[in-house]
Amino acid sequence: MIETLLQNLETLLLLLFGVCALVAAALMIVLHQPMRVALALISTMVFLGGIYGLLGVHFIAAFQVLIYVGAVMVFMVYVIMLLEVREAEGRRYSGLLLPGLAGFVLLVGAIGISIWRSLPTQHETVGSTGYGISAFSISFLNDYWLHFELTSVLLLAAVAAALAVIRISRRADNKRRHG
Amino acid sequence: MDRTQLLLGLAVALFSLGLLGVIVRRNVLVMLMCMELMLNGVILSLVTFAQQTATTVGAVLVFLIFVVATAEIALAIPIVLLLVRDKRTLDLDAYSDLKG
Amino acid sequence: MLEAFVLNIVLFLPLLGAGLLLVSPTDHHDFTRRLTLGVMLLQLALTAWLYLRFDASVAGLQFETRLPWIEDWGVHYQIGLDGYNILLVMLTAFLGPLVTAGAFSSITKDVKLFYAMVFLIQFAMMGAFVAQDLFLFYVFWETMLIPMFLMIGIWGGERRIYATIKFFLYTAFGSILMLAAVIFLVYSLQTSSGIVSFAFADLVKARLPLGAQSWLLAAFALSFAIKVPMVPLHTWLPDAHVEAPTAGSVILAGVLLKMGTYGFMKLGFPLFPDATALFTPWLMTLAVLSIVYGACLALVQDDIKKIIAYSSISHLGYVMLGLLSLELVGIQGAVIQMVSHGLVAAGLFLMVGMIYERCHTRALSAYGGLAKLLPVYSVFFMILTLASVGLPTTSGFTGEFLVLMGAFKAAWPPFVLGQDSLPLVLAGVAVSGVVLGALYMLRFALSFLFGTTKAPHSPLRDLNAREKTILALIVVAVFALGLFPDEPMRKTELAARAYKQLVSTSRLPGRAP
Amino acid sequence: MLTLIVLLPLLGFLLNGVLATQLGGNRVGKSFVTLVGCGLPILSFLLVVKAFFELRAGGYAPLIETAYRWALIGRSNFEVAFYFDRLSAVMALIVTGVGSVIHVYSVGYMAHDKSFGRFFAYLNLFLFFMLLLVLGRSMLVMFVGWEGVGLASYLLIGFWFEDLANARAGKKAFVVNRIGDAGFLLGMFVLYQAFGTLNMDSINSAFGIGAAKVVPASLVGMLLFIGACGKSAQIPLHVWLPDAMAGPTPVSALIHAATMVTAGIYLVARMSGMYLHAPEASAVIAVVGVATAFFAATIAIVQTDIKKVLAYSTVSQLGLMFLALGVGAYGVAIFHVVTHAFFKACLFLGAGSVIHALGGEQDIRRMGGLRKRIPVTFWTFAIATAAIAGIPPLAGFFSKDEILWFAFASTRGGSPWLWAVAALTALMTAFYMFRLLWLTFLGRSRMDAKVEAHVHESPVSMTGVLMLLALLSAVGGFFALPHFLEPQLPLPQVHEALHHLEKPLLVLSIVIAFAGLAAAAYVFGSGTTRAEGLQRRFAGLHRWLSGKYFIDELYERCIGRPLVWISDFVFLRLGDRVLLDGTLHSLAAIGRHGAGLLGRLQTGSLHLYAWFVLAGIVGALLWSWRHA
Repeated sequence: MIETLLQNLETLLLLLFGVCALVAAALMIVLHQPMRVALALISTMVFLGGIYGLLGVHFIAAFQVLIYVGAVMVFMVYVIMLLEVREAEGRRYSGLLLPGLAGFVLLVGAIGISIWRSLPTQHETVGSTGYGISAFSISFLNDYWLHFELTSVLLLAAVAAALAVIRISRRADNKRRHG
Repeated sequence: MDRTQLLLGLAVALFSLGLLGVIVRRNVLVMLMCMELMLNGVILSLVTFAQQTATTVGAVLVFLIFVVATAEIALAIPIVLLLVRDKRTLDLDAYSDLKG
Repeated sequence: MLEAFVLNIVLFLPLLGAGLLLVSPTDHHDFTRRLTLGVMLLQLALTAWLYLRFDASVAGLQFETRLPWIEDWGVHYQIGLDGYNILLVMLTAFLGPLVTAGAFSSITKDVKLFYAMVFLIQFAMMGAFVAQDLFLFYVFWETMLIPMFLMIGIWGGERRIYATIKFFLYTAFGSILMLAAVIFLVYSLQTSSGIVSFAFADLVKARLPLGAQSWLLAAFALSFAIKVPMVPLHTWLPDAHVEAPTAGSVILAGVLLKMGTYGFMKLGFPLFPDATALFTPWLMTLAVLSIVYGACLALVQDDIKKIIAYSSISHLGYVMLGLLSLELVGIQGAVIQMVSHGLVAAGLFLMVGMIYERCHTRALSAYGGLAKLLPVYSVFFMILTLASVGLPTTSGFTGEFLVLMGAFKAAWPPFVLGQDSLPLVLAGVAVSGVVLGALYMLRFALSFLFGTTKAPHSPLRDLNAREKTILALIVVAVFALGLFPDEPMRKTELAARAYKQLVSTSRLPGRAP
Repeated sequence: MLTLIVLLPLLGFLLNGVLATQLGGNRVGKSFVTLVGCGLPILSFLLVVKAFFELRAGGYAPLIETAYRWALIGRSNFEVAFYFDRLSAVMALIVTGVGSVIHVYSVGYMAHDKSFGRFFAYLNLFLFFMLLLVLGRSMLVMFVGWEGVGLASYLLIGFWFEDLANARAGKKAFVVNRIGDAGFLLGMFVLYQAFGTLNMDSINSAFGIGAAKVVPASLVGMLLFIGACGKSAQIPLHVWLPDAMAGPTPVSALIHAATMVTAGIYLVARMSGMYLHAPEASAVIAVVGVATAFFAATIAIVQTDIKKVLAYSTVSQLGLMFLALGVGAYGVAIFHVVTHAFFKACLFLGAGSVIHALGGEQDIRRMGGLRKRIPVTFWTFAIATAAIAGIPPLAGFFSKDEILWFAFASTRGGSPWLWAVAALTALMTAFYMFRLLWLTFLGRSRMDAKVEAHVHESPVSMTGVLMLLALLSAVGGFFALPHFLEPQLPLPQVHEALHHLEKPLLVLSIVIAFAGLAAAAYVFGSGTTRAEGLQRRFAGLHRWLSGKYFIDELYERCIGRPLVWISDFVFLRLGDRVLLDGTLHSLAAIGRHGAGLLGRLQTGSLHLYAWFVLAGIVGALLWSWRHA
């Protein structure tokens, strides 16, 4: 009894988190202020983290919260504050609002139907066969070590590029100041 | 409607909303955030598939996406800063002369 | 064994030369020129030695080297000499030093780069001739394009960009179709016989169905016909010639155009004999059209380079006619005509270059009475003109005469039997090219050499020793081929027979061997 | 030895061509040029004489000498071989004999020309090729000579190339000859594919044993005759010969009267074994020959240039020779070739002497009264004129009479109307030749005073040659050449019924010759007033004749201009520029414009790009549904 209740509770929570994430995402489209948009995004991410937790992949949930919310979004919020953009100047939407919406509907429809048609009606329960971080780590470092190394190269490149951008901006500043 | 389909539907919705945001919003920072939203949709779908097939490859990909997202933001933000300094606005339309 | 080694050296010597230029000092132009000439002369000497060692009584490859290159695909580095290529290899080696020496005074910009390009072209041309593996051949075939493209593009005349792009697009278009055909051909050889090989000798054995042959031949023929060039795929040639520097024109007319006819002879027709039988009427019509069309156009040009360019189209039409006649006489004539055109057109372009260096114009109407101003130049010019006209005792006559004879011999029996009169009509029209040839070349000589003296720059200085030597060598070769063609034809006879055998074993009705 | 005969003039060409021109820096003087240029042809002549005696000693069995193998292809062996029989002996004697004396004459004639060495080099080159033509055993060797003499002719016509008209005349000669050569080639190809050889003796004997069924002899005959037409200036390819008079006069005598232009006759006679089996071709030859003879004679009547008169006279005489060939009298044609070589060479050299004396004047309306001033020239010229006019017993009489007789009575296509036209031609020949003699040498002088003061007799090297040739013109007819050649070139049968007419016709032809003389004496004997009167009365006819029937203009309109038009307009502008390059450029333009259109999509708006991404995803999904 309790098991079924728990099962149902889990599903219920999943639904709840999903709906919340969706609403927060929709809010991102309509809110004026970038800061509010950022907050909406953060909530979406947190809700998604919840979903991951429910699905049993806790380490990804942890990553989600740590890296995304903790690092990326903080950076973003910091920039928003730095630029002091309270009021988005002028209009909120671009000229492509209607084509965009139409495309959106089409896209959702198309992918939805694709999913509907392609999924076999198997009733395996998601999350029943979860795996832990150890399995993940072992596979990562055994089978995917090359990818791992490549990510480090990518990060290195990103750092170098960011440095270059900063140098360009500094040079531009100097020029503006002297010229 | 089982959970897999539910989660995939959510992933699609997030991805599509993110793309919609990139298309319709004018503010560069908001667009960047919408791109993050798209990535989140993709991550969700990957996690779902990984769970369904009980393999680790999905998780590995998710991890890679995190890294890419971080790198992307680390580069995008300075660029936006540069642009704002040059154009004095966050409105994307002002940057259209970047096409060369 | 030694000979095979020497052949490899002959092939790679230009590459070595280019390497030497790479490390040699940039500003010592004279050193660069002499180095290039030296390497070219060495190549010529080695080739001549090979030519003498070549055994005319052996059918098939001689001095062969065969090393695995890409083993999974059955690609080999396979080179060798046979009756098909021996004369053309000799021609290439012969023209190398002449081109080099001819450019001594005309090229003053980026001398080192220029000679590096000459080396590269020489390497690629030599390679395309000696290659006995389709993959290797294709690699060389494509390699040729790049230095030529650069040569026209860097050292060319005013409209060089237009000309070079036109040249490149035309040839690259043909090449890509050929590549597709090559892949398909090897693939179908694999499926039919299980052999994975690009070697000519293996590919010849694959007998494809007629439909496939037709498509493949069409692809090959397009590529080769552009190179030849046959009407109506010729319009790149006059532009390329006009804009190219002298050395470029000489290489283009002397050797590069023969790639097309050589390709037809070595690959196109023997690989697809049934389709060849099917296409022969069309190709023959185009060949004769080229003869007449080129001659007519040469008749109304004012640019002296264009006259020679269009005459090339006409002359190479004879080669095609001879190859298609499938008569031993015609095939031998076609080979001789290839070499002859290589010599004569090269000589004429060199002479145009010499006068252009002195007067800086190519307009025919700007000249007149040069025979009085430049007597020695005029003598050489007249000889080459007459060779181009095909006057007996010159090489042009040997080629044209044998080709027409072969075409006629092939065309007569079907006409008498009432089967087909088209070949006879075509042969008849081709004979009219003899008259047209005289008409345009003498018109050229008339307003160039004779009449009241007129030149954009006077006084003009006559040929110097270097120029005289170059031209004298060509003239000697022209007469040697006209008076004593037997010796070279001995070397090609077995190949001509083999070609005839391969192509005429068609299963189509009406062309029984 | 035969090889040596051929090679000696070539040696002369090489020596003089290299050493005595600017090619080798003018290393040698005139005496060397003279020695080499005249000595080698004379040596060659002596060798021919020696060869002739050898031939006779061998009972006239042909001498064959193979020089080397030109090419061996399959089973066909192309050899450079020489063949010396009665026919080629006669021709070789004429070529080297007349050639040598004309060389000697040229020494005086060209003495003041700055290109003395070049001239002799060309003359020797001509002899070399002409000997190849005459002595070649294979048609291939003959063709080499055939084209080669064309080349020498081209070079010599345009010898004074500073004047564009001369060079243009050379080009015209070469191109017209080439048209004939194309016919020669075709005929040669047909023979080759039938017999697998080009040796003329083999071909003739093959026809002799009934090969006529294998190959249509008349077709080959026609094709070869096209070649002969080109070389021997027969209608319709006669237009080049009058223009060829632009060359130095010894050239006109040697090439365009005595030797080269008779190559066509030699060809037909040489291939007589085949022509015997080609009655249709023979008929065509006869008709073309007689028509050429007649029309050329009419033109010659009104020409005013001394060399042009002789040129048309040559064309006319060549026509008569073809008439003889056409009716099967090959030996007679060769006989006329020989006598014609003597008197026409004499006439041309005499004309050269006149021109030399007058300092370049060639218009007979500005001559007259030269008889006393240059007597040797006059007398030799008069003898040759009488010879060509057919006054007995000079050379021309015999050969011309035989032609007329066979044209009348031969069983191989002789007919009275052929005779009638030929006789009319003979009448006109006598008339215009005596007109020439009268206007040039007799009557009052019409020269400018300055020219008149300059008149002088030519040096002995020239007059000696004139006298020698005049002598030959006088007695040449007594060599019974047709009978000498008969074993090789049998004379045709004569209609028995007509045999009794031979004597009356002989008398008639003598009458004709004197009638021509009388008419000329009547018209021109007393000044030019009567001639002018005639010219006024027949003004239209005169315009046609002096315009040479406007054949040149016709060719220019019907062939020359259309060819250039087609080349320029249809092929170059329409074909190359519009169709081919146009297609190419429009393809390129499509590419460029397409790129421009696509380029407009790059607006710089990221929103639009993102929308494209969206559309792309939707499109890809829809596409995947179809191909699932």
